[in-house]
Amino acid sequence: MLKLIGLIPVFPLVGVIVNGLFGRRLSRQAVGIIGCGVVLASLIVSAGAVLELSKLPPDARYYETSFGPWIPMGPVGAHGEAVTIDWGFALDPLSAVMILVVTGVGFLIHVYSVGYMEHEEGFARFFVYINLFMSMMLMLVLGSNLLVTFVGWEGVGLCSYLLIGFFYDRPFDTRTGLTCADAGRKAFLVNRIGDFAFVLGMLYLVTQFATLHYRTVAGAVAQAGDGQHALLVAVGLLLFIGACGKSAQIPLYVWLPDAMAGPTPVSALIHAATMVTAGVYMVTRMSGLYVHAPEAMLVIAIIGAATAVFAATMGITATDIKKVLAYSTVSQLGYMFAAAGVGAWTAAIFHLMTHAFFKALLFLGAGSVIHGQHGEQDITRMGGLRAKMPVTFLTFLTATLAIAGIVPLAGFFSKDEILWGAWSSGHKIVWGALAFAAGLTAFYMFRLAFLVFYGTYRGDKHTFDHAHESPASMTVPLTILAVLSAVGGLVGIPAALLGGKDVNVFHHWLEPVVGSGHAAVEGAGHGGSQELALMGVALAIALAGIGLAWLIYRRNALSATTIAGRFRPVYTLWRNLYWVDELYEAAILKPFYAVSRFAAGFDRWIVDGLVNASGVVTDIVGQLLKLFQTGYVRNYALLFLMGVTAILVYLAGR
Amino acid sequence: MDLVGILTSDVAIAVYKIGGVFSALMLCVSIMTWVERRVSAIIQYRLGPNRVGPFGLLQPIADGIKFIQKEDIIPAEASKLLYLMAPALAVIPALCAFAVIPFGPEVTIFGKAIKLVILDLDGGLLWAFAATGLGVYALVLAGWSSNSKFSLIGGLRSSAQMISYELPLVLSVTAVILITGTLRPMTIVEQQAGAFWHWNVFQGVPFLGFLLFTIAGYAETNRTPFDLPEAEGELVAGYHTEYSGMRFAAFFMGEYINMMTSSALGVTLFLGGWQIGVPTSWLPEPGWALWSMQIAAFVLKVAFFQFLYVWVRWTVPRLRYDQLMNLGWKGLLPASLANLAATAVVVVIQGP
Amino acid sequence: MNLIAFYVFALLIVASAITVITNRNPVASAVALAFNLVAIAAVFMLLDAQFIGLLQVIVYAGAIMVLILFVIMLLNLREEARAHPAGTFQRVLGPLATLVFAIVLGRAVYASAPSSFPEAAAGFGTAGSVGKELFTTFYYPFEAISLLLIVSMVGAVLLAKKKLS
Amino acid sequence: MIDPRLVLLLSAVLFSLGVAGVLLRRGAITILMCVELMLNAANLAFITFARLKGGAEAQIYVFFIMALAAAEAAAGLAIVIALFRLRDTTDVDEINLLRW
Repeated sequence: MLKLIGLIPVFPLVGVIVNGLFGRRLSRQAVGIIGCGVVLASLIVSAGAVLELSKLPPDARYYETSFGPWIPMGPVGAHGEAVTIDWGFALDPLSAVMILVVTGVGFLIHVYSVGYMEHEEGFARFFVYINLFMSMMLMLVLGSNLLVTFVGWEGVGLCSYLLIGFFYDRPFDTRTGLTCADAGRKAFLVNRIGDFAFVLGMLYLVTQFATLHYRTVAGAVAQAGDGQHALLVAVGLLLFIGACGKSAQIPLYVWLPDAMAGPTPVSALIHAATMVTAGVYMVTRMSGLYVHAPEAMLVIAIIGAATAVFAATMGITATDIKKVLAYSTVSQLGYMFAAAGVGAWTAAIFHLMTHAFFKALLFLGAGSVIHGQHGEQDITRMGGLRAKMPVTFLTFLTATLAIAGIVPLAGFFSKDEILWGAWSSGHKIVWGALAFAAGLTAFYMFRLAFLVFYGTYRGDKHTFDHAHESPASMTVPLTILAVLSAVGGLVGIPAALLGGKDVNVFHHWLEPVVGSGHAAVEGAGHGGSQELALMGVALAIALAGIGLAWLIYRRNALSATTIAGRFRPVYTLWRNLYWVDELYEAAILKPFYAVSRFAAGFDRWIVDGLVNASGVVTDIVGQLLKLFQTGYVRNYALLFLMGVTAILVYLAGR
Repeated sequence: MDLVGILTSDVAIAVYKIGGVFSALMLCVSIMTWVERRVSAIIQYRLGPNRVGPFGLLQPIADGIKFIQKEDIIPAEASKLLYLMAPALAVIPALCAFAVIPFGPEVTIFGKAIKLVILDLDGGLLWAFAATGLGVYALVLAGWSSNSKFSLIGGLRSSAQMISYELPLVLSVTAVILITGTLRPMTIVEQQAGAFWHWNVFQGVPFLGFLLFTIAGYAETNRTPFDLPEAEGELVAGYHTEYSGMRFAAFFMGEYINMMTSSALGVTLFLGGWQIGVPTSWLPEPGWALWSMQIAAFVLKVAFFQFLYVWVRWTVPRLRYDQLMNLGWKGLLPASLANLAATAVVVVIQGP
Repeated sequence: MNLIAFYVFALLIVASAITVITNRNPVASAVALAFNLVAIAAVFMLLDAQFIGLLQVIVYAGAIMVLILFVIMLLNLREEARAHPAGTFQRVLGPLATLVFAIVLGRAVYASAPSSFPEAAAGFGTAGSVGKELFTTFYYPFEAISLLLIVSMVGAVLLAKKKLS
Repeated sequence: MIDPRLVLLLSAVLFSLGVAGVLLRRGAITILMCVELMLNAANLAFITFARLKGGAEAQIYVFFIMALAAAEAAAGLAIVIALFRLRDTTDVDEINLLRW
């Protein structure tokens, strides 16, 4: 099925067309079947293609196909080569991981959505959008060059916008008075900043290094002279800014918490499992470039680690169940970037995959909780739902343990690989930050779990009485994802844990793609005991976080309010999200408005003045020419004839 | 140049042919007036004119004398020139159209090869259509110049009707041209030599074309059931209400000549023209015997159509005006287009 | 003989054209124009363009002129008014400009041609030779013109329709 | 033999008569007819050139002009009818406003 990979993004497009054109007339059942079916088709083809790929020898695991040339360019780059950009699609181990995650998790979430969206207006519209998203996401990961990826990149951005604003007429955030449509617009606009940098990066790349194709980037960059090094770093940073926008890193993370305005399956699919990881995927894809630009990598590592800590702190004080998870997502994405920044590419993708499993699960679980309580999202108004929703509770707990990094769940292995990567490559400060963030993660996740599922119910009694477990279409995906969250990490067990026995399947799978960038980590890979010790430390930190949460929210040994009172400035800071939105408003929007007002004035008086002046001149000329406009057709004919005669006389006299 | 030379020059031969055809047509017209009256009488189970000469055969001459004697009235408010011109315009194009109809094969008289057609043009069919197309002016101008409401409405009707029915007429002929590959009537007739199943009408698709041609031909000649321009029940006598005497007769002459032209064209295109319709081997050597047989075959075929015209006139009721237009634009035109398309497909499949 | 015929037809053409532009009765103008067109067709045939000549009669005289005549009668147009609201300007300058134009144009075209025709090529002006060229070299223009006809037909129906109910 | 220059001269005269008609006449239909005169003058010139050059191209231009004239007549007459219905006249001097 390797030859069919070009079709993978096409299947969901079929769903878009069918549901888009006829969705209103079809029954919900039919819409659901079409919407899920096309994704299943993609999943099957993907699985088949990956299976076929895995049978090839590791170095030959690459297949590329093209729908034809797209942009033929003249001579570009230092050597003046003619470059043609194709509508190319490529499958290699890296994109293989991605398409499996995207179609697999995507399919589960589609099935879940059938249950979750059951009672909502615009059922067909939802599936149109989400199928379009699948199509674009698959194009993003399958693109054989940056430009095709960029098409998918923009496509998923569009779908994200559409889906965040899906309930476009409902209010979203009472604090700021945002509607869902506003939230969508915010996401779109913030992404624009990143995309602009992305485009600049691409343009520099293609004009200076004459390549956009992933296979040739590394080679082209390696040939770059010393004079081009600064440019190379610039390209790396520009692309990273693009990734920041899409993957919600400092300073462009602000849209992701607001993106929770969308339906919960959307949050799970787009804003946790797939789209937001596109940045990580892209940076990993470009690892060949980044290894030649260590300065850019350092920046990535720092931003990633900072985001991991920063977002985790905000997660601690959030009270909206989905927002806690949103900050958690930002934080985990920070992890991935930190991993990429220190050169642990495999770890980044590994964490990407495990995160997709457990974060999707968390969101779907949250969705199940919300669904079961008819839309309640505030965790301070929940509690004791363990008995009412046993499946949701168990799966949610699995995911919580996984994200907290408890052995042997998925999160443990991926997180420790990142930590080990940071430590072994000598970025001790990054390690420290990430380890601290791990503790925070364990704390706020268990805070969430305790507040939702344990204790007594704090909302109104009516809602609690009617709280119920979700239908099978929702719980089955939850269960499958729970299994994946539990065992998904086993594909990447570090050698150190098994006494040096190397069974790290995942690592070897990705080696042909990112092997070159992995050298630094590889060299330090033999410090077995050191690695084990670090694992122990990380586990201890995580357990400490869990313990603290247990003390505060389960035992009530410590009062959350008291602690908040003691550290009031910090609490206020966190509660108000560091006033980042306000800061942006003051620092960027206000000056922007001022400039706009000036421009408007300029436009009104100077530009319009010129236009009006030309109008006045035209008017005067018109007053004169009016004398010729008698309204009699025959007069015009006569003038016409005189003109023709004049030309004839001129031509004859020449 | 001696007298014999002058008498056998090309110009002289052309003059003979023109004279011959003209007098034959005029004779036929007068016979037709008698035939029409007799046949209609027989159809209606009465006698018809039978007093003047044997079987009333001299009746047309009596009619002619009567027409000439009548007063030639010109209405006071009429456009005089156009009023006088209209009857002439009815006859002249009708006669012109007949010029391209081959009424016999190429014969040899006194060692001179003569084609029995007045004008052997490469685009002969176009000539015929051009001439019949001009026939409409007579009706329109007669209607207009009489300055009478009945006449005007008759003239309007006729122009609308003739424009409408010219389309299916020409389109059905176009289908035949696709098969024959030439516009020269002489060649078309020669292609249909041999037994009668070689005639175009029996070549499959053209049969529909023949039907369409016949129906549209009736409309083009303003004959019943399409004689709305002169519908006497509504318009007194339509476009020739105000005419009298020979001018009135001229319109009838034009109508009968048109009928004959239309029949002759149909015979030429679909029914083998002057071909006798038996296998060539049964026929005698080219000579006077064969030629006269062939001319007779042509005359007989045309005569049959003339009879058909009369027959139809007294059996089929007149259409209402909207029915006429509906039939023309929604019936005959699509049918003739389909016929053309079908013929084109057949031609493409069979090859040229 | 051809030359005599040409002069006769040329005279007819000019005379009928003058009738078209001077007779104030539109029907008379139209009939004169029909004569004019037939005479022009005759000149075409004198110039060996037999096919186009016959087409000229069929299309122009047989269809377009009948249509014009039909519309004149439908609108029941009578004599045209004599007054000249378009102004003395028009009355004086119009004929003058036309005269100058005619002289310049006549001189120009008179100088542009040789004094005799070459021998006509075999098959010149027949339906076959024109048709072959039309459906090969001029195929796309032919399709375009057919499109134009359809568009104008639809437009005419739409314009002349009484009211869209 | 016919002198081509004379034919062209005839065409020029015909064209000028058409122009004069457009300038002098007031009935919309008459003006349309004068336009037909001009088109025919052009046709005449085309046929003359066709005969001079010997090819079929110029004859095809005439063919196109005929088709064009048919289209023009159809559209033009429809406009005249619409106009007549609206203003009860076909006098172009009465129709000197761009609106009604």
